[in-house]
Amino acid sequence: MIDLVLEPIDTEQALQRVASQRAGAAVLFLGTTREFTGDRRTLFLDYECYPEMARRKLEELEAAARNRWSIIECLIIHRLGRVELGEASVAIAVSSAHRQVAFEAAQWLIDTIKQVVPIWKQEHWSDGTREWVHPPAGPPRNSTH
Amino acid sequence: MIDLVLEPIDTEQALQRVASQRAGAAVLFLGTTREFTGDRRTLFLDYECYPEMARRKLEELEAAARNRWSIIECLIIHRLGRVELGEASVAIAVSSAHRQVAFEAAQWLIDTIKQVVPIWKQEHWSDGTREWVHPPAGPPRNSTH
Amino acid sequence: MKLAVQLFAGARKIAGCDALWIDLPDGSDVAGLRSALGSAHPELAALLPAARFAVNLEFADEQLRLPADAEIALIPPVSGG
Amino acid sequence: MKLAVQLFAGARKIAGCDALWIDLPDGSDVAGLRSALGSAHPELAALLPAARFAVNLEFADEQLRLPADAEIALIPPVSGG
Repeated sequence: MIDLVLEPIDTEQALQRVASQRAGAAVLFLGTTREFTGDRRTLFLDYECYPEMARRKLEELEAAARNRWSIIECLIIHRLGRVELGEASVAIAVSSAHRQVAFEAAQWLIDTIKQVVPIWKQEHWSDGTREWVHPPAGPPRNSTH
Repeated sequence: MIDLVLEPIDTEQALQRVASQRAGAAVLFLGTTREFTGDRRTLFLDYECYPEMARRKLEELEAAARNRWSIIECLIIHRLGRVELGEASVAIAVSSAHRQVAFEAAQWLIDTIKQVVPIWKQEHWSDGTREWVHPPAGPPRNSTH
Repeated sequence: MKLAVQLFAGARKIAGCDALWIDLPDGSDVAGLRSALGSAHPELAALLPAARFAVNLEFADEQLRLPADAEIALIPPVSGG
Repeated sequence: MKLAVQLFAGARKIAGCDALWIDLPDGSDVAGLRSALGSAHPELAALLPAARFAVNLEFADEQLRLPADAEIALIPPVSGG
């Protein structure tokens, strides 16, 4: 299941959507906005995407994860627009019969989302400047999460 | 933070308790009750513990995780008493600046809890029988989660 | 052929618009598009080497020939998650 | 010395009580306790080999000498989580 949303992520609901009486484990990952990057203070973030492609890529990743692991349910939610400090920009919930699967799949999903899904964030710094974040190619060296 | 509780686990509150504006990631693990173990159907579970030692062991594990990883906040909640199908018997929430830490610490905590914390579950089967679960020594071969 | 290239994030900000039109010989590939875009819009040159192109919602190899009706987007390094 | 051994879960069910008293020579170690408990309560014999003992809330080695005032518990394989 894939959601691109403008409102804060309802984590309780996300967990309910992956709940199953066949599940022995659920893993929820939240990527949240840090206030400080080194000495610079973030006021808030602003997320933009290429909507049709972002949705397609997220669906491909869910399908790939389901193909690779014995997942029961899988939900990926990404925020768009303004995200306040401390709020989650992304939530990944995975349920499975055995816990190793849920951990591995959730981790693979967030790692891969950060590489291939056309979503970008703009930092709004406390000095009033703003900046689109375009990490160096390849696995990011200074990942925010 | 350690909680041994008789009531259902409030996952929203658990995530709030580990939230921090220094965190870039939060991982929540839930261990939930599966309805079927092979062909046998579970009606519900009943958890018992050695209270003073269970609490001490959980605190030791939290301290060990904080020592090994750069954790911001860490919360372990374990249910006692009757746990219904689909409900979580255990919740582990970890926040950290970078996601790898939260994933690794949460996974290590649940793996280790299952080996060293004096808590036991009793299966209540649909045929009316009940059974304390005492897995073979060493890493369990048939883990429930 | 004349192709529209959708822009996002830093590329959109630099160009000051959501899309650019670019003239290319029929049968051009993605490498040709990359080079033509850099020549026509030197302000994008710093961003282009690390950017990918999407053709019909899929990341495209440099050798991919561009259909005349392709939906094309310039994808600077992503920062979702 | 006379020591109380707390029981939990399957051990409590088998013994039918929360704790057992066991008589041991002064200076006995955990191995001595394990052996004496199996002799005095053969119904626990099947459970004992995989069980650990906790002494004052810590898992104890077989060689640990038991203080006369120790809090002792029989810890069958755990199944929390």
